[in-house]
Amino acid sequence: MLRTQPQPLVRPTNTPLPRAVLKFLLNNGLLIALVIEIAIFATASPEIFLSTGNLFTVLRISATTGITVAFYTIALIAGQIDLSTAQVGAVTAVIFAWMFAILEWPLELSFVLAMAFAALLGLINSWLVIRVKIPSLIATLALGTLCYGLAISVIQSNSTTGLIRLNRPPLRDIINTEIVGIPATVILMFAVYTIIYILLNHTRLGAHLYALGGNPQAARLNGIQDKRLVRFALMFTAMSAGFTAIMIAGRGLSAGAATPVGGVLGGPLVAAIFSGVGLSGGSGRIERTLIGVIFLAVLTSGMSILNVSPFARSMIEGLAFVFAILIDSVRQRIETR
Amino acid sequence: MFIKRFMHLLFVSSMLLASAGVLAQDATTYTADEIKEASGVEQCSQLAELPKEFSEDWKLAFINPNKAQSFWGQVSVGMNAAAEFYGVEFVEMDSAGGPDVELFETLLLNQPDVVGTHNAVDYEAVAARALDENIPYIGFDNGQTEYSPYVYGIPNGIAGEAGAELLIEGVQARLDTDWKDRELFFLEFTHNGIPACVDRTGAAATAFKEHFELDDEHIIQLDLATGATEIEMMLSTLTAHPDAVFAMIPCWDGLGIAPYNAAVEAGREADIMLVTLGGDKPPADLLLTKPQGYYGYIEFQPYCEGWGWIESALAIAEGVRFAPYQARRAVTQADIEQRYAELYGAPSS
Amino acid sequence: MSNQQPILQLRGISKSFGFVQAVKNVNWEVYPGEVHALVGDNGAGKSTLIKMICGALLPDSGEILVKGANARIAEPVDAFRLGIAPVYQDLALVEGRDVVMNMFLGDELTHGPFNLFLDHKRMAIETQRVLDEIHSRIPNVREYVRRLSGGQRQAVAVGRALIRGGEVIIMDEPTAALGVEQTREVLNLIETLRSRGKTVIFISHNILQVLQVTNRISVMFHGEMVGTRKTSETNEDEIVGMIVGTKRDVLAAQE
Amino acid sequence: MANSDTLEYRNRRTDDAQRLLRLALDNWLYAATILLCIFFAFRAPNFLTVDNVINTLVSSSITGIVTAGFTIVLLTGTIDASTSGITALASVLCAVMFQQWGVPLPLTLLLLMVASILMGLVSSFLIIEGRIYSLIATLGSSGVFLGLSVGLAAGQQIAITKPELQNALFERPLGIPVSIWVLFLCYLLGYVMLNHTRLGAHIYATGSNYSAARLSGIPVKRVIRIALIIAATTTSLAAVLATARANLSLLYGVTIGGVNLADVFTAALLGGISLRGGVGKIERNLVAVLFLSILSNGLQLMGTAPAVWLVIKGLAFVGAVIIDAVRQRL
Repeated sequence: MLRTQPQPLVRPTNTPLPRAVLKFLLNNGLLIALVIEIAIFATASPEIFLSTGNLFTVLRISATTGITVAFYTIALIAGQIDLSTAQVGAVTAVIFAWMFAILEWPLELSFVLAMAFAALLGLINSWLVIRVKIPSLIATLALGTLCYGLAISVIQSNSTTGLIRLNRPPLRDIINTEIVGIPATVILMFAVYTIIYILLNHTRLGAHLYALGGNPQAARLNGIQDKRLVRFALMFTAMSAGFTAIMIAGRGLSAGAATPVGGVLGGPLVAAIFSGVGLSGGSGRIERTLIGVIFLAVLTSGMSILNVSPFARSMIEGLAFVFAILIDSVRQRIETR
Repeated sequence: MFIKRFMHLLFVSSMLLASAGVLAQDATTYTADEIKEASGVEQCSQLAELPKEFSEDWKLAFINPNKAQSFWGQVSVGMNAAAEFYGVEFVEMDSAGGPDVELFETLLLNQPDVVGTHNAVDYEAVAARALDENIPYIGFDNGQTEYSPYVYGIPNGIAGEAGAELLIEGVQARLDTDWKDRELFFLEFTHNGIPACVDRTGAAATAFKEHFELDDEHIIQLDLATGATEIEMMLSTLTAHPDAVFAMIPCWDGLGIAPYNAAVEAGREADIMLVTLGGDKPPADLLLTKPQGYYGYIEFQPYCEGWGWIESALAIAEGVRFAPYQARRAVTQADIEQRYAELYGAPSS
Repeated sequence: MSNQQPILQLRGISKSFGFVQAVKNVNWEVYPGEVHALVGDNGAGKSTLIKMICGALLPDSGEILVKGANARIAEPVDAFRLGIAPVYQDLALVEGRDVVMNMFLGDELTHGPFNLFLDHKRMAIETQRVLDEIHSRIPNVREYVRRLSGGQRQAVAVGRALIRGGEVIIMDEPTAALGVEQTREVLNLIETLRSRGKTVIFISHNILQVLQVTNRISVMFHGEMVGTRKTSETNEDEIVGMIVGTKRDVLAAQE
Repeated sequence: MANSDTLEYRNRRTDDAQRLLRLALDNWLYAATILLCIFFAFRAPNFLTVDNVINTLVSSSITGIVTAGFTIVLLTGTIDASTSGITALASVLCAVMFQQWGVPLPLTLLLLMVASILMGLVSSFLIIEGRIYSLIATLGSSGVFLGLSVGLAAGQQIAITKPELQNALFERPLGIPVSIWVLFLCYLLGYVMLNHTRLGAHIYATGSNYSAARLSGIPVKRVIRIALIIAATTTSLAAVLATARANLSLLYGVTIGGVNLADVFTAALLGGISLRGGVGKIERNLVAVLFLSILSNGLQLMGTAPAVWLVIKGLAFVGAVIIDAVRQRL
């Protein structure tokens, strides 16, 4: 009947049982799918798949895309689609690598300047959206093209291999740090999701983001500062893309123009499909995004462990995708009825 | 000249790699003929004389970058065939185009004795991880790093130079006849986001440029990373130089064949000469049809390269000397029938 | 009534869009506690006038006085602060959010350190209180707005106006798209608001409804305020005449 | 009296100025394309040669053909992101049927047409019956098509050595390559269909107001289905051209004569097609495709460094987007 809200007041208590079960299944369809998925892989390869080491592999893969996708969900909730994450990420990582590895500036300085640069790109995106009044999808696509060009220019003037190597000592150690045996990046990812969960559900900022995405006109008429929210969303998406790209480059010891931070069809759509936002904004739950990210990471790791044939692999990926969107579509249809 | 350098490199690296090796050889080792026979139509050459009884039950592990691509699909087939032949356990994973560095952690859980990945974007980090764990790492293709002493596969620079050598042969013949007194350009089809391509075609460009003493203006790099298609770039280049002739080397076969056909479509087939790198079945099929300007290819033989990786990994485990993979077999229109028959049997039509 | 101080007073308000003068030198008074209708044909300037009162548009000239004091209303927030709460024709509700979040849209209650966190509990209680006050029949304050009926939505929008401390509730064509039953609900709602001592500005096309619930009626014609009548002293014919402009010359002569 | 006269006069003059400005902004793409041509004619050697004109058109043909179908779908307010899946599957199907099974070329093309209809139906089923947002639904179907193509090709590229396909591509009726004929034919058919048939009127109506169109008796679902089938057909056609040119089946993960969704998106947006549907002209999109093609062609002829023209293209895109935003606000 209605979607679970994070707080428990005034909830209907008289829902009939079968309906409650259906509601539960649909609301938690993704979680159930994740459990089934884990069960299948665990049966097929118990000793490797179920080990702690692989658990961390799955979580590390999740963290790689998860942080950007989390901020992506925020932007989508506010009704903004950012198609420039891959290119913004690439150019940020390349500029970081240039400062850190070529100019040999200190790590902290290079990092802060690179992040400031990413923030600037986010600001340009939001300027195009707010001042020039271009839909975010188009504005970010345009800026993305420009960023890719910048990334290639910086690489080509500093390297002949298409990559800038990043093997100055402190970086790899910092990225591979473990805290009580858990990789720092994994802890960071969970921290990011927790903070965003609180932000979206328990702060005014979150309430305003949902309102802006749900009905921008209404939000404006009720005194919500829409411009500030758009700026916030796009700036943080750009910064998270930059951060993730630096992380990936640091772990891979080199930065290139193809640093994968969810291209046009990657991160944005994962966020859109799994969180349940759709692409028009106003709804969507961050915890679903997290489950979706982990679901995909388990799929990657499981199929790699089982050495699934490429044919089966692309079929399974395609079908899992279609299945996930079908479930979500049924859920939304039942909800709006 | 560069052949000499190559042989030198070959020798030095063999000696280095075999420093802990056992030089003795007895009847209990496999012979080159046995390997040739076991690898079927590919007839791979033996890289290491491995004993028929291993000192331990070795376990090898490899992350294939993308088995959906025909080259890597063949590498996988060759690896599995070799592992079966030698009777060792082989763990294979497929990162399907994604980064290897995370999956590598899971690969290590199998407690392999020797590991490897494609030397793609994040291989240095993978090699560094293997070094942390004290497991020998053999990167597949491309250079050397401070994290692993083992070099395996087609060194991209050498492959590019081999391609240039073949192309020089073809172009020289044309320059003596119908290309006499024509302005000659070298076209390098590459992708600046892929380090292997930069190395490969870059080396080819340098070798070609030195041989014909061309200036920089006559070396044109057509870079896929710009977002333009290779066809678009080819056609623009053709019109920019309406009277010139072009020698072309692409990073992989398809990247050269498409622009070649675009040039045919533009009516300039007589002005181009192509040598490709890779030499899988599709380019072999095309070379059989004898296109005017498709001189030949450098055959990488992915099946044998995969087979050889297993041999080299076992050699490291056993402490036996192994020779570098020899991937510089040039195939031209002159000998394509013979080579095709060896590999794939008689052509269908 | 005329000896009372107007709660809302407009003096010489004008507004042009390009070369079209939408509102021409309007003077208008609304008194506390009354239900005051604003009627006029399409394009007569009602919406433009209301938007200026609500802070969605800035007038070119003239001044707005609230409770006798000169007010500058540049943003919707300014209007709220002065006790002017509009209920827009499209209601400005976010369909994908529940009743509570819509009630407090843009003005959420917070608690905790630095008032950082939303006070979901208090907002729900307040929502329930206001809905009870206006006799609304919404079974569950956690219901999504998209699943409410037209009348229920109207109640949410009016409830929001009350929660934001609205003393002057401006209802823009609240019955335009509603059925018979729901229309009655809205008219009852207006009645309830009057009994709570609120001032209501009621914009409508429907003269019968206007005659039914209002105290006074003002008519706009071609951007001008052509006159105000006490509901008890006028009839349908006169108002319709004023709306279509046939009484205009007569009125001009009178003034 | 005189007063109001001057006012009216002034009005008319501002109106004229405004109309002129609007005219300029509405047609800025045409103007920019012409200016670009003039610039390159002076600065880029060999730009204004018959060969270069033909080559520029040939190199824009594949992106152009895909954009035509993509545009028609966008006009219905639907986004079709299945381009890469359709390209891969159509190319592999073409290679398998024509080369491996020995199906004659005309029959191959006919069967491909049937396959395109099926692919369009899969996407439209997900969108219409599954009620899934089109961009997401078509990404899903694209994944399935990719999987099928990988399976059909058994992980191998297929070389096409039978000469008929490529000979057909290399034909030059009236001295103009076949791919250019196909490109213009697609846009001509698209133009006539959109502007002079009921289907065209229905497509615009569906895109500009879905529910209004439905209520006025337009079979909106069928319109969307047909649009998706048209897009699948044009994309398959482009895939056949690309396959013929490469002599190889296109393969997942490998770009050959690549059909790039981002390029198609860029051209469509540059051509002024709204993502919400109902707004835009297909002929403008052809010009947009040519604009992009001329830009990279001219920059290459001028010998500009590749990294520089990437940045120039990016700046041109941002500029185009800003101009378009200004235009829409007037």
